[in-house]
Amino acid sequence: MIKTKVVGLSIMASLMLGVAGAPMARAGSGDTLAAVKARGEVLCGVHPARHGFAAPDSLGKWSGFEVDFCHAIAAAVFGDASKVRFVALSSQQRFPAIQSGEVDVLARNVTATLSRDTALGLNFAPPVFYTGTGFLVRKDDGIAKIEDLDGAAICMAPGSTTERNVAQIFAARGLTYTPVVIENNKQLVDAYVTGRCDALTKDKAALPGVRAFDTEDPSAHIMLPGIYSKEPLAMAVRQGDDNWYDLVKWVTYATFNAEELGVSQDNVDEMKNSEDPDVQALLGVIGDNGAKLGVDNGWVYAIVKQVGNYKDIYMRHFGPYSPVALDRDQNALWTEGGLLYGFPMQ
Amino acid sequence: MTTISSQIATPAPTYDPHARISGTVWLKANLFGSIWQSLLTVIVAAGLIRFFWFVLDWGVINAVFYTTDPDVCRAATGACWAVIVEKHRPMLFGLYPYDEHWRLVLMMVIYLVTVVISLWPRFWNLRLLVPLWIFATLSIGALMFGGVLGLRYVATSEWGGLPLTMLLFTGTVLIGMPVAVLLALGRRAPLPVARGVSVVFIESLRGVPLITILFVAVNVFPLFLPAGMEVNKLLRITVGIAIFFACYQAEVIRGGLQAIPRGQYEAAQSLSLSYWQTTRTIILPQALRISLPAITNHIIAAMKNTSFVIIIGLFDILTATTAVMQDPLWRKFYVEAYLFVAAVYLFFGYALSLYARQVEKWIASGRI
Amino acid sequence: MPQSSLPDQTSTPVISMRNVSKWFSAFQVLHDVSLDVRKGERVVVCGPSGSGKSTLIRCINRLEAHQSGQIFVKGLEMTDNVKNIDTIRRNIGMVFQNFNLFPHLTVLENLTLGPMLTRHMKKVAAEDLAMHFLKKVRIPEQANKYPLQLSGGQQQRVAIARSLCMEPEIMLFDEPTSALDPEMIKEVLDTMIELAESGMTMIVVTHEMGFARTVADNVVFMADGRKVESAPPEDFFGNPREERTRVFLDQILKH
Amino acid sequence: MTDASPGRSGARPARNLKDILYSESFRTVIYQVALAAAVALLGFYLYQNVIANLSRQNIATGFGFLDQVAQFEIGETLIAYSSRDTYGRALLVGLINTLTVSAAGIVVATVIGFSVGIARVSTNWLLQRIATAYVEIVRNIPVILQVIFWAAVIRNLPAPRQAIELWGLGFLSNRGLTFVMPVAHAAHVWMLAALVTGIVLAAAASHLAKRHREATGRYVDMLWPSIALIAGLPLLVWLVFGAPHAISYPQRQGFNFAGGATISPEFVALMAGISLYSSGFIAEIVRAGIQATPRGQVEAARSIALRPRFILRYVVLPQALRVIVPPLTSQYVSLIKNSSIAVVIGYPDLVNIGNTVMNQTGQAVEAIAVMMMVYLIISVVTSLLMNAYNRLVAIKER
Repeated sequence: MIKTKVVGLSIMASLMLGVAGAPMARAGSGDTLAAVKARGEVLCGVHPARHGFAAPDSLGKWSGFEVDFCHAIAAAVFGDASKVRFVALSSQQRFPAIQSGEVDVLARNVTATLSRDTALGLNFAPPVFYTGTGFLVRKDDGIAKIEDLDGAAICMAPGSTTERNVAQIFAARGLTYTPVVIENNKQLVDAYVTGRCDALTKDKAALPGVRAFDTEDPSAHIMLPGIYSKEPLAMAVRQGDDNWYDLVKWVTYATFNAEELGVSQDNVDEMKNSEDPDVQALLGVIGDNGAKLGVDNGWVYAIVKQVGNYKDIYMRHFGPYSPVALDRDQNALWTEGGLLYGFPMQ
Repeated sequence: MTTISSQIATPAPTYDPHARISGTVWLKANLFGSIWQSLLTVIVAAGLIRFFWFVLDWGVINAVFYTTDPDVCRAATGACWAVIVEKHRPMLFGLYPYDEHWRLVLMMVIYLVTVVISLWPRFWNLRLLVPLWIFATLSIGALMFGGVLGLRYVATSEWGGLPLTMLLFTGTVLIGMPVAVLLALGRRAPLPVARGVSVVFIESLRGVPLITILFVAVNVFPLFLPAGMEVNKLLRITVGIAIFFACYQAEVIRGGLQAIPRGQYEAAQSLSLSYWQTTRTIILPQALRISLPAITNHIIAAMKNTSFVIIIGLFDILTATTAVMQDPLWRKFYVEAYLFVAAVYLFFGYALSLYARQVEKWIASGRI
Repeated sequence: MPQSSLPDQTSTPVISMRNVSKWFSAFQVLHDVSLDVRKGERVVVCGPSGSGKSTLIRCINRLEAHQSGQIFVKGLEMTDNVKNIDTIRRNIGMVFQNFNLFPHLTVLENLTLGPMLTRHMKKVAAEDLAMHFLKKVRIPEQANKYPLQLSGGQQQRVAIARSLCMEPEIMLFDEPTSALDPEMIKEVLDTMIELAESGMTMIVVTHEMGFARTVADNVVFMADGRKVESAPPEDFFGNPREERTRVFLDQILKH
Repeated sequence: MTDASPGRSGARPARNLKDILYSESFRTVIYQVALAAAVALLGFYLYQNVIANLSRQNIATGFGFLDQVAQFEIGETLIAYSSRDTYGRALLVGLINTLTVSAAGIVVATVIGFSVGIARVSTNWLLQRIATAYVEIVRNIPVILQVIFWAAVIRNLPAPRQAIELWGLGFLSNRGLTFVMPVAHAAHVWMLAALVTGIVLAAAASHLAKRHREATGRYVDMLWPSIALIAGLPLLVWLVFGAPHAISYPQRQGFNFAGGATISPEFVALMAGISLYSSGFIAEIVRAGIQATPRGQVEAARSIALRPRFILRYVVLPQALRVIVPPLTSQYVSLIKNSSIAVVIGYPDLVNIGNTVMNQTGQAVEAIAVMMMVYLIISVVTSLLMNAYNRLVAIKER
């Protein structure tokens, strides 16, 4: 029996090593766009519960900033923003899910980094949200800056860029901390709220949601000021399918450009009659942008009409009257001092 | 034959429960045999009384049974059972669309009725069971998925709560048992290659934690499929748990197979029965009867093991409860909520083991 | 090894073993055994324990595979050809020392299993057949009981009936009475005697010398895997040729 | 087994094709070749798919990532580790944490399990009932629920500032259990050495006493001398070093405690959950073991006037252990495997760290393979030890 166990062990070992040591070769690419069209819906990987970005309400309906970008893709492909199926993914599951084709696109707080672009076999669309590592702390702990966190217990999710950023931020300042790393988001937030940790670290943009929805008294918690790292959040697709990548990329730009050209959800029908050739090209009145991407020429019209331009989407979820109010800061158009710069759609 | 006869011969009871003994004799024998005994009894009884008083005090006298206002609970010194009343729907049904919860209730009724009927020997006849299961499968499928008869479509990613636990459990047993039987037969097969394959399979899966198998089912398995092919995640997870369960169950069944005397095979051979005929009519019926107690243990373990899906984010009853306990207003009453979930598991586990005991009695009396 | 056991009758034997040898790993259990059994012949095999007599008859329906020599049953050679094995087994019934009834099936189910599965009989027909043979072994009233509810003697009679339900031409008995209490031996032997009187071809491994004396046409004595002597009972008991036979008979008949 | 040695059958070689097709040995070979081919084909097919999928998407493969810098910190480490170490070392930290929490869990589970198991067969009816209820409850609640429950309990303890004080010896707070600890001193190493020496000497002395008894028939009680050796030697060393008694008391400082030693909440919750769960099974194993020694054995031992202590030592224990040890070992293995649910509450065990590594590198196949291999090795090693033990204690039967 032992012998057989050992044999089993070595067989499994060689299998695993064989898979891992296989030579790399580029193979033909799959056609995601065709697959999506055939299926009739876009499979969009989203965060299971991140207020402002993606969360199901008590009726099971998904809403959030990233959810809307999924809707935008569906609007572009089908002319119907509702043709999306949301797949909630934990941080551990997100990359295998996109790699294996379980989802067509990842709109799940993915920070675009070099190693993810290369080793993970991902392609990143332009960032839709610029943020950085943030810290949520209890007000009465008297923490005002990062140095005050020396020796603190800090709750964070495993495998996030945040986990690495914190290590660097603290090492650079010669500070120590105890990481409490929990994958399950509910357990993670619970650990902070109950006081297991002195600070909760996540993307800065995600913290107001935690404060608003998960704490008993939101005013008892504050976010540390300052930005400690670059976290450009972008939609990601598989490598090896350039057509699909192009579509996701231009859907992103389309929301930027619509805002820049003043085309919003409210006025899109009037703007269809605009004399401006840029607007005409954007809305498919002239040109064949849609055909080049393999979708209907009215794709941007569908996006703006059904989902909105970038500003519409942003204000819906982070506007001053939303629970997760956030200033636009870098997430403003380049014309307004922000970082959003849509490539020309010619 | 010895094995079967030892099954039938019930072990001699240590004491005769029907014998009338006087109370004092019983007390003396069981509680106050010696000074040390008596001392022990007194200490234990004192502790027990304190414990039960605490339970009564906390769980009944000072408890809040119904309120929608968490502050009422906070003010009370006892348990807040109101949290279960308030949150029972998300706890029991998870992410399933709120307006459609009635479908889950109906599903559970159909499920439980079907299972109870199937477990009753009186109804063991294929002309009843086959249509029943076809009806149950179809109606449960229709209720859970929707998309027919005007029911709204609900994707498997939105399933949750107790119905999900039930489906995972049922799927595990229904898929796992046949696999377990095949693996056990493989391990006892006259063909060395079949033995080798079964052994490697069983031992390598038994050597790793269930979590890693779930990781494989969720994260790695899709990579094993050709591009464009997709297997539903819930199905992958169910199959993963089922195969894990099957590897343990296979070892139990193997024990039963080993207990079958060689003469049974020889008698079957002399009647010119084929390998599969022998296995089906002679060997398996006996092996499964022999290993029934251990099989039951693993089936109960399979029910408990479904809770591991919290690690991969499936919304079974436990995951749903931890999620509900995120509500900052009710967070404090986690003990009550977890006790409720524990009670659900204890209830089903107890029901299963009671049934198993009944089956053993039926076997002993030759009814099945 | 002298070919003395070949009978002088001219009819072809239903069972013919020629120079059969068998090893259990390095240990040789059968040494060049040859044996012919004619239709209707009753052969009793006896010998000390471990002499290979059980192995001998188990080779005939291939519960054990022989490794050299040849075995013919009704002219068909027993090789590892699965078709031959199947045909031969259908023609041979076997009764075991420990009965080997199926404890999870009723007596009736034990009897109908073989006919239904291998002879594809209808259930009703198989049950009729089973009741017929249960009456023959005189326990029709036990049909719906489970084997373990019966006495040892009754169980062995059920086992005989089970074999008969396959309507074999040859019956093998592997020490059918040695697991039985003395008072039950008789009822089983009586059944066997009736069977013999009906003309069944039988090979019986047994220590019941009385049975051998009254029923056997031929008594075979085995020792150390060899066929030592084979003779009609009157010669075998009255005037054994070999010293080993004499010693054995002395030991077994003393008590 | 249906048929004996099919490989050695066949009195004579087959004569024609039909004979070959119908021969049992040929069929045996064919079935096996078919099965082997099917398994190999399936394996090859899956392998091909993985390779195709990985390379199409340009995903990194191989175990090279083990040498890359991890860039993340780990909350609890027993060996030196910083974010500049490699993924390989991070995984090693995780493995050591797995083994640590398992070892602690095994000790606790064994102590509770044996106590409850003995209570299960107690003649005291009340105690027996309580033990039974305990076993039924802890065994039938999913272990993961128990771990989450304990994690919640500990998180809901007071914050360090309001920590519960434990008789001046330590504090219980939502940061775990902090307690007094002697300040590290060179003497401690020597004391440990003295302890080991004491155990060795005690064992040797007992052995000599046994030889003496066998030679002369006179019994020398070695119980107290052994205790004296094991406890006395370290004590002596401690005195020689001048009885260093500096003790570090935990003090509230900043967010947490300074000084003393701390066991993290995750460790406590995980250990409590998995060990209580296992203790129920161990109790049943112990009960079965005790009941496996027939009464007649004890009576026989009494009839030859053995002292109670010897009855336990030479008659009851050897027989009970033979029944107890094999299932106990597999219970230990299952406890080690259960420790992997650390990932739910955030104790940095092998799976939790592996999880991070999987996320950072994106190499799910390799990271999961590493985890599975490690657990597989642990269980194989355990069963090897188990087999060795079984051979040692096996009753010689014919």
